[in-house]
Amino acid sequence: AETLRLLTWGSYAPDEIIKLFEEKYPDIQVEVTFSNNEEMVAKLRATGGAGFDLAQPSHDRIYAVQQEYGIYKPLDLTKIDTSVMEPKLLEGVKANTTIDGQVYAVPHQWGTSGLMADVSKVPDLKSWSDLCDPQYKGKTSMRLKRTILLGTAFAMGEDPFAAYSDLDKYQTILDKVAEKLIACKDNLKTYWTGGDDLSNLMLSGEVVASETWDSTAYKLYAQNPNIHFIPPTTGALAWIDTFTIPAKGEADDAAYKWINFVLQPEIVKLMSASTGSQASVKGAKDLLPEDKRAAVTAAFTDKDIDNLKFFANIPPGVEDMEGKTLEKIKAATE
Amino acid sequence: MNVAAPQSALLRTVYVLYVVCFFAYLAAPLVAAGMFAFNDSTVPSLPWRGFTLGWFFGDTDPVIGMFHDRRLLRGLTNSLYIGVIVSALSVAAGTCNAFLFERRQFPFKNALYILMIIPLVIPGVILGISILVFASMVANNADRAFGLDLSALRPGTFLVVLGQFSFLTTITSLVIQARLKKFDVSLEEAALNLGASRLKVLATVTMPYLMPALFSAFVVAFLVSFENFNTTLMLVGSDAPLTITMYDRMVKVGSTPVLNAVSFFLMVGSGLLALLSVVVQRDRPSD
Amino acid sequence: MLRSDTGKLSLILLMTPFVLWIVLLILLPQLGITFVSLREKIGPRQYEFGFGNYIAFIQEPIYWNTLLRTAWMSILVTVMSLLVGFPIAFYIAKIAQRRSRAGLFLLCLIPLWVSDLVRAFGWIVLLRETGLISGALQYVGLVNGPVEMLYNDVTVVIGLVYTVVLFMIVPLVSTLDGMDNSMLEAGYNLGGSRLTVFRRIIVPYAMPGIVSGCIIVFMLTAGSYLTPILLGGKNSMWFTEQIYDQFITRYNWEAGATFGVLLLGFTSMVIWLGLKLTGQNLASTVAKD
Amino acid sequence: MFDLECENLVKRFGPFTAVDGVSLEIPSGSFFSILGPSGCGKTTLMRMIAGFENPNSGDIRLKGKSVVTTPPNKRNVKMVFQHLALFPMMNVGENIAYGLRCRGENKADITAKVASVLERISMPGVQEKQISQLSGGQKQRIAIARCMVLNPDVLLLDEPLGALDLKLREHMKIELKQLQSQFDTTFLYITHDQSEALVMSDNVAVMNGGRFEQIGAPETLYHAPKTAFVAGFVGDSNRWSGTVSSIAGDLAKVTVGNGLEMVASIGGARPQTGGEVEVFVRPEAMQLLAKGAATAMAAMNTLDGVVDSLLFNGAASRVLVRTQAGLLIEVVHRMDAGQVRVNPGDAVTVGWAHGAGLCFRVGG
Amino acid sequence: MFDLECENLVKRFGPFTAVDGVSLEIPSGSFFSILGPSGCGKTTLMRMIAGFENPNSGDIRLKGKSVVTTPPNKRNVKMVFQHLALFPMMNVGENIAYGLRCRGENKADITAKVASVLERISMPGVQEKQISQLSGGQKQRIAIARCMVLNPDVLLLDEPLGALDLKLREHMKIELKQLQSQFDTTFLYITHDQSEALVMSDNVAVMNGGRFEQIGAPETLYHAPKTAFVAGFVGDSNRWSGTVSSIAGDLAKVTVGNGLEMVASIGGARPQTGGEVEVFVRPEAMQLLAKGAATAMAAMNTLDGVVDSLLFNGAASRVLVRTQAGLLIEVVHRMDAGQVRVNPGDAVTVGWAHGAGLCFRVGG
Ligand SMILES: Nc1ncnc2c1ncn2[C@@H]1O[C@H](COP(=O)(O)OP(=O)(O)OP(=O)(O)O)[C@@H](O)[C@H]1O
Ligand SMILES: Nc1ncnc2c1ncn2[C@@H]1O[C@H](COP(=O)(O)OP(=O)(O)OP(=O)(O)O)[C@@H](O)[C@H]1O
Ligand SMILES: NCCCCNCCCN
Ligand SMILES: [Mg+2]
Ligand SMILES: [Mg+2]
Repeated sequence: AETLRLLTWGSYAPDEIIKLFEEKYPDIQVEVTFSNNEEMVAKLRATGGAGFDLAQPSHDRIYAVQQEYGIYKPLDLTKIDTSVMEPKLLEGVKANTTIDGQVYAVPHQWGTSGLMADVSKVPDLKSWSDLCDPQYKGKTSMRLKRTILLGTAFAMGEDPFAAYSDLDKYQTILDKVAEKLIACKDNLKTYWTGGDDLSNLMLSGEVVASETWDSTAYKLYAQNPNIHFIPPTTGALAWIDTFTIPAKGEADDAAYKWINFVLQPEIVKLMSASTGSQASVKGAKDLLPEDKRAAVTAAFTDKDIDNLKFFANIPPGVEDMEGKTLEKIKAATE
Repeated sequence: MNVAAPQSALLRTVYVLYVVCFFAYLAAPLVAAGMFAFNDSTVPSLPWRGFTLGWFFGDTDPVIGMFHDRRLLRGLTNSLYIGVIVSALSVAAGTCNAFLFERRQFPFKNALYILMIIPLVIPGVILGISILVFASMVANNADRAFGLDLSALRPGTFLVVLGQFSFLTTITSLVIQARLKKFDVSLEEAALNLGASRLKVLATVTMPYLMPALFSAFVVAFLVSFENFNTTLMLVGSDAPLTITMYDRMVKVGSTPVLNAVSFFLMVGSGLLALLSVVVQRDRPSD
Repeated sequence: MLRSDTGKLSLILLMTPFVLWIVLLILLPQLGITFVSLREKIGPRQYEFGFGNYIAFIQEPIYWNTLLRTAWMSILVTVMSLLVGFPIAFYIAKIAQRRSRAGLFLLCLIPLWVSDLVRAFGWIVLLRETGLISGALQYVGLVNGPVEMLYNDVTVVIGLVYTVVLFMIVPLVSTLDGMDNSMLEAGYNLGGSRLTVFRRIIVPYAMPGIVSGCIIVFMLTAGSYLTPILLGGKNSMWFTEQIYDQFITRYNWEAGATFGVLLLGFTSMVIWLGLKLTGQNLASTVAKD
Repeated sequence: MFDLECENLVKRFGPFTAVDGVSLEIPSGSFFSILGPSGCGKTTLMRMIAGFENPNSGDIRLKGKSVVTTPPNKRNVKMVFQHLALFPMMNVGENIAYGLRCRGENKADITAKVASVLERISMPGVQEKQISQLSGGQKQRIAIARCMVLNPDVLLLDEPLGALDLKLREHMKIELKQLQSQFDTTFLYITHDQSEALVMSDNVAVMNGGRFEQIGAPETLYHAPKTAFVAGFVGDSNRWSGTVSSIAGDLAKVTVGNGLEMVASIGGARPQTGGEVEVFVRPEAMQLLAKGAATAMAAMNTLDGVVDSLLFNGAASRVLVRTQAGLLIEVVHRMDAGQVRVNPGDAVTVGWAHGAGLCFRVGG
Repeated sequence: MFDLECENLVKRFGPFTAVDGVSLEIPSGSFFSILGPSGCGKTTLMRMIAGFENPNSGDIRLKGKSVVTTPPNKRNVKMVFQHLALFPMMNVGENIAYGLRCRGENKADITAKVASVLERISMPGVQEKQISQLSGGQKQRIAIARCMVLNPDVLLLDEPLGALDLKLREHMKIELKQLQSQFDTTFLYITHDQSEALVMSDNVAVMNGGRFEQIGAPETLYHAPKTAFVAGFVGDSNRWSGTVSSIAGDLAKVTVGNGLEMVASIGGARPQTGGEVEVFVRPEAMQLLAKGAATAMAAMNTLDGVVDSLLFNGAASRVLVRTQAGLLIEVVHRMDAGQVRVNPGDAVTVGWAHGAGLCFRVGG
C-alpha cells in the first residue's frame, strides 16, 4: 500500500480522521510526524524536500523559504476542490505564496494567537504586557517563539510588520522587545512548548494567564468555563496553517486526496473538534462543535475580528534577527 | 573482617543508609513515571484519581492507551527495527575490531586504537550533526554533479542507523575485546593441534567462548540504540523511533499519562532484557 | 610464504570495517562540519570562506556565556558524580558481600533501562508543583502551598548527576575491584590511619578509574540535551541547545557546525587538560576494560 | 620473655571454625613457622595477630601486653603479604617511607632510615625505582624492608616465597634466614612447604584443620612425629595401612594389606592388638639388599620385590620397588660411586630396622 | 629410527634469537626432556615442532618426514599445554572426542575410543563431567588422554606440572613416567625444574640462551656436566671462582677468592695456568670432619671453618659452614643416627676428594 507521510501540527491529524481516511482509501496508509513551523522547514531543508508527502507550515513561512531552499513543490490547483474554501483566505494565502506564477500553498485551518486567563483569578488581562504584571509572578507563561515578539512589539506601540521593509528599524524594535521580555522573564513560570503542555499548566492551576493559540483556549473553555481566550487590545495575531507539498514528496495523489478529504464538512467538524480552530472553508463557524462555537463567541466581538493582525510574510533575514533575539531572551538570567 | 568497611557500627550504619538513599534516588523518577501510568486522570500529576489500565489498553477518547495509539506503536516498531539492525551491525564490526586489536600487530596500532575509542567521547549531538552535514554534502554534490538522487543520505532510517552505529561500535568493540582478552589463545592452538581447521577452531572454540560477550554487546547496543536521542534527533526522517515520537508528543502536544504507560512498558522490557543478559553471562561455567 | 599471505589478507579483511567506520562516519564528517563552519552566508544561496562564524561567536556574549556555563555546570556535575558515586562504587567493589555485588551493580544500571526522556519525565512528574514531592510535603504538613522544584539549576544538576552517575560508578567499580584488599591491609599494618589509607592508597590506586569516569561523565554532560532543557525550563541554557536551535529552528547550519566544532574542541581541551594534570592517557583509562 | 603469645585463639566463620583453640609462644629473636596444608587456617591465625580479624575467644599478647582490642594500625607487628602488597603507585623509596610517614617522622630521618634499611638488604640506592622494575626476589626484600624499617616486635610472613620460581625460592630460603638473624627480630612464618619450614625455623608448629598437631624443633617433627598427620606431612614417607597383630614393648607387629608383616615403633597413642594402624617408613631409612641377602637378619623388616624404575635425582635419587603384592616402595638409593647399581627388573630385597618405622592408631 | 628429529633450528623474533641452531633426535618410545631456565627458548622450540611458529631455518622431521611446511593441524604431534588448554565449554567426553571428530571418525568409533582411553588413564566413566569439576591432577590426565586418543607420533608436554601444588607435583612426576611407559609413545617434555627432568627422562637436553648445552642421560648430566652452566643448573653445587695455579693431568690446582687452594678435575675445555675458572663441588660429595682431623689426607681438599647454621630438611639436610675467609659452603649432612652432631659455632673441617670437584674455564 502507498504511504502518506504527513508533517504537521499536533492535533491536526487525529486518529479518528486517519481511520476514516484509510477506510475510504484502503490502499493508503497515513503516517504522521508532529512538528512546528521552524522544524518543518528545518526538516525539509535537511532532507532537501524529501521524506514527507504533505506539510502544513503557516502561510508566512513559505515564500522566503521556497526562494532560498526550494523545498516545496508547486500545487496543482486543479486537483484541489478550492470551491469549498473561504475565498478571502484562499486568495490571501495564494497571494502570499505565489512564486513565478506558481502557487505553493492553500489554506487549511486558521486562528489567532492571543491571551488566555482564568478569569476567576485574573479578571482583567488585556494586553500582551499584562503577562509581566508582578501580581501574577510565577503564574504566567508564554511560548518563546516569534509570536510573543510581535505581540509585545504591538503592545509597545510599534508596528513590526511595517518595519519588515526597514530591517534596521526592525532591529531596534526587537531590541526593545527583548529588553522588555528579559525583564519579564522572572515573572513567568515557564515557557510552554505545545498545546497540551499549556493545557496541563492551565488546568492544574500552575499557570493562570498565558499567551496562547485561540484553539487551545477554546478547548480549555469546555473543561473549565473560567478559562477564556482574550484578544489583546492591540489585536490578536492571525495565522493560517496551510497545505504544501514537499519538493520530493512521493505520494502527491494521496496528498491531494487528504486535502480534499479533510475539507469535507463532516471531517472539518471532527478536525475542529480536535484542533479547536476554524477551518478555512465557507461557513466554518457553523461547523465548529457547540462548545467551541460558544467559546469563540465569548472571546471575539466583531470589533476584535476587525482588529486582527495577519502575520506578514517573513522576508529573508528576519528569521535570523528574531532567532537571535529569542536566544538572547532565553540566555538572559536574572 | 573486611578492612575496607568502616569498623565502627555507627559509621557502618550511616554508610549503608547512604547506599540505600542512593538507590532510592535512582529509583525515584522511574517509580514516579511508572506510577502515573495507572492514574485515572488525563494529566500525569497528583491528585491520585484511582487505578486504571486505560493508559495501556483504553481505546476511547480521551483515554487512548498505548496499545491503541498508532503513532506510539509505529515508533516502537521503528525503534525495534532500528535497534536490531544497528546492534547486529555494530556487534559484527565490534567483533572484527576486537580481533584486529587483540590479535594483530600493525603499524600505528596505538594511534588507531585511540581513534577507536574516540567516538565514545564525542558528544552525540556532534556525531549527529556531523553525519547529517557530511551525508548532505555528498548527496548534494551527487545531485549537482550527476543528477543522482541519493535519498538514503537524507535524514531517515538509514542515517539514523549510521549515526547510532558510529558510537555503538566503540561500545561493542570494548565489550567483546574485554572478553577476547581473557581468552587463552592456547585453546585455539590446542584445537589446531588436535587437527581442527582454522574455521573449525573459530566455530567450535573461539566463537562459543565469545558468545556471552556477543550477546551482551548486542543487548547493550540494543538498549542504547533504543533510548538514544541526541544523535537520532538530528538524523531522523519520517520514520521516527519511539524516543523521538515521545519527545515530539511531549513538547509539541503535551505530556499525557500514555507517555507514563510507555515509560513503564519500556522499563519492564529493558529490565527483562538486562536481566536476561546477566543470566546468560552467568550460566557459563567457562569463566 | 603462503601463510603470511593469508595473514595479510585476513588483516586487510579485519581492517576494512574499522577503516570504513572511522573514516566515513567519524573523520570525514568531522572534516565536513569544519568545512561548513568555515562557510559564511552572505546572501540567499551565496557563501564565502572565512572565519566569520567564529568571529560571530566571539562577538556574541550569549554564545560564549552559554558555552562557559555548560562547561562550568558539566564540571560541577562531574565533581558531584564523583562525590556521590565513589562511596557507592567502593561499597559495591569492596564492602558488599560477594553474592550481592552483581545485584547491586545491576541496580546501578537501572537508569540505563530507560531513555533520557523517560528519566527527565520522571523527574518532572516528581518535582513539578503538582508532583509527588510537593504533594508529599503538603501532606506531611511541611509546607502549606504547592512548591515548584522544577526549572532551576539545582534541579538540572540533580537530574544530570542522575543520568550520568552510573558512568562514574562502572569504571570505578572495575578499578576498585582490581585492588587487592591486602593493599589496604598493608596500609593499616604499616601504621596508616583511615584517612592516610584513603588518601595515599585508595585514591591513587583508583586514579585511572576516576579519570576515566570523569572523562565520560564530563563528555556526556556537556553533550546532553534533554535533561537540561526539560528540567531547566525557562532558565536552561545549554550549549547543545544552541546547536539544535541553529540546526532545527534557525536552519543555520553554518553557525550550528561552528558551534559543534567549538563544543568538541572545547571539551577535548578540558579532557586533555585533565589527563595532563593527572598524568593519565586515554587508552589507559577509558578503554581500560 | 616472649615477643608473641597466643592463648586459646578461636575464630569462627559462621558455623565453620577456621582456627580452633590455638596457643603459641614465640621467644624473642626466634624464627617460628606454621606449617600446614591449604585451608588449615594459617592465614586466619596470622590475620588475627595482625588485627585484621577479631578472635571469637582467646588472647593475643605482644611483649606481654594484650592487643586484642588494639586496632591493626596501632599494633607493632608488621606483615609481609603473600603477594607482597607493595604499593604499585609509589616508588621503592615511598613504599618504604610509607610507615614512617604515617608515624609522622621528619623528612630527614625518613630519608636516612630508608637509605639505611636498603643498605641492610643489600639494595642501596634503589629508592627511585618503580616497583614494576624489580625482580621477584628484589620485591621480596623490599617488602621485608618496608616492615623492618619500622622496628616491629614481630614480623609476620604469609607464604612469601609462594610466587617465586624454583631456583629463586631455594635461594631466598637461605637469604630469609640470614636476614632474620641479621635484623635479630622475631619472625612468624607461614608456609605449606615443609622444606621451607624445616630449613629456616627454630621451631615449627604443624597445623591441621584449625588446630596445632605438634610444635617442635624441625628435627623433632621429622624424627619423632606425634601424630600420623605430622608423620605424613613432614618429609616423604612410604605409608601403608594395616592391623596390629601383636605388641611388644614399644614395637608393634603390623600386617599390611596383602599379608606382609612388619615391625614398627609405636608413635602417639598405643593401638590395641587387632586395631587398625598406619605405618610410615622414610625412604632414607630403607636399604636395598641383594635378593634374599639378609632375610633372617634380626631387628630388620625385609620385603622382596623387583625394581620398577629408577628415579634419578642426584643426591635425592630413589628406587621404586614393586613387591609381589603390587605395593610400590620408594627407597633412597644414591646412584654414584660405591653403591650397588640396580636396574629395572632386578629382583631385590628392601630392608629397614624395626625402629625405623612408626605406626599410628587410625582415628586416634 | 627417530620419531622426531630437529636439525639446526633457528628462530628469531626481530633482532632477538630465541632458538639458536638446535638439533635433536628422539628415538621411538623414549622420554626426552628439555631443561632450561625461564626464557631460554624451550617453549619456542616446542611451538616450532607443533607448527605454531615457523623456523627461520633448519628442519623438523617426524618419523623421517620433514614437516616444516605442514600446517599445525596436519602434524601428528600432539601437545599438552602449560595450562592444559582444556575446552571449558565442552565436557570431558567432548574434549577427548574433539580431535577424533576433526578427523571425521564415526560416532560409534569415537565413543569406544574415548571410553578406552579414559580406562587407560584410570578415569573410566567421567565423560559427562564438566572440566571445572575436575581436580588439578585429573585435568592433567584428561589433557594427556585428549592427545593420546589420537595416537600421536610424539607427545609434547610444556611444563605441565607447573600449575600443580607441591605434593601433587611429586606424585604426578611418577604417574607421568608410568603413563609414558604404558602408552609407549615418545614424550618430549619441557621443564625448568631439574628434578622433574632427572626423575622422568631417558634423555635430557639442557638448554640455555637458545642453544643446547648438553644432551645426555640424567646421570651423565649430573655426574659429568660438560659446561659450567650444566654443572650449575643440574643439581645443587657449591660454586667458586678462582685462578688455575697449576695443572697436573686431569686435575687442576685452583686458588679461589681468598687464597684458598683446592684441586679439582677439569671439565670441558682445558684451562691454562693462570686462567680463570669456576669450581663446582656437590654438597653430597663433601664431608664434615672434626677440626684439623685429616688435614694431611692425600687426594683430599680440606677447608677449615665454623658451622654457620644447620639447614635441617630430613634426608636432604645441609650444614652451612663459613670459612675464615667468609666463604659459605653447603655440605650434605644427615642429622640422624650415627652421624656426628654439629652445632652452630662448632669449628669443623670440610673435606672432599680431589676428583669430586669440577672446574670449567670461564667464558669457554
Ligand atoms: N572471611 C571468611 N569467611 C568464611 N570463611 C573463611 C574466611 N576466611 C577464611 N575462611 C575459611 O577458613 C579456612 C582457613 O582459611 P585460611 O585462609 O586461614 O587458610 P590457609 O591455611 O591460609 O590456606 P592457604 O595455604 O591456602 O593460604 C578456609 O577453609 C577458608 O575457606
Ligand atoms: N612472539 C614473540 N615475540 C618476541 N619475543 C618472543 C616471542 N615469544 C617468545 N619470545 C622471547 O623468546 C624467548 C624465549 O621464550 P620461550 O617462551 O621459548 O621461553 P621458555 O624457555 O619457554 O621460558 P619459560 O620457562 O618462562 O616458559 C624469551 O626471551 C621471550 O621473551
Ligand atoms: N494545536 C495546533 C495549533 C497550530 C497553531 N499554528 C500556529 C502558527 C503560529 N505561527
Ligand atoms: Mg593462606
Ligand atoms: Mg615456556
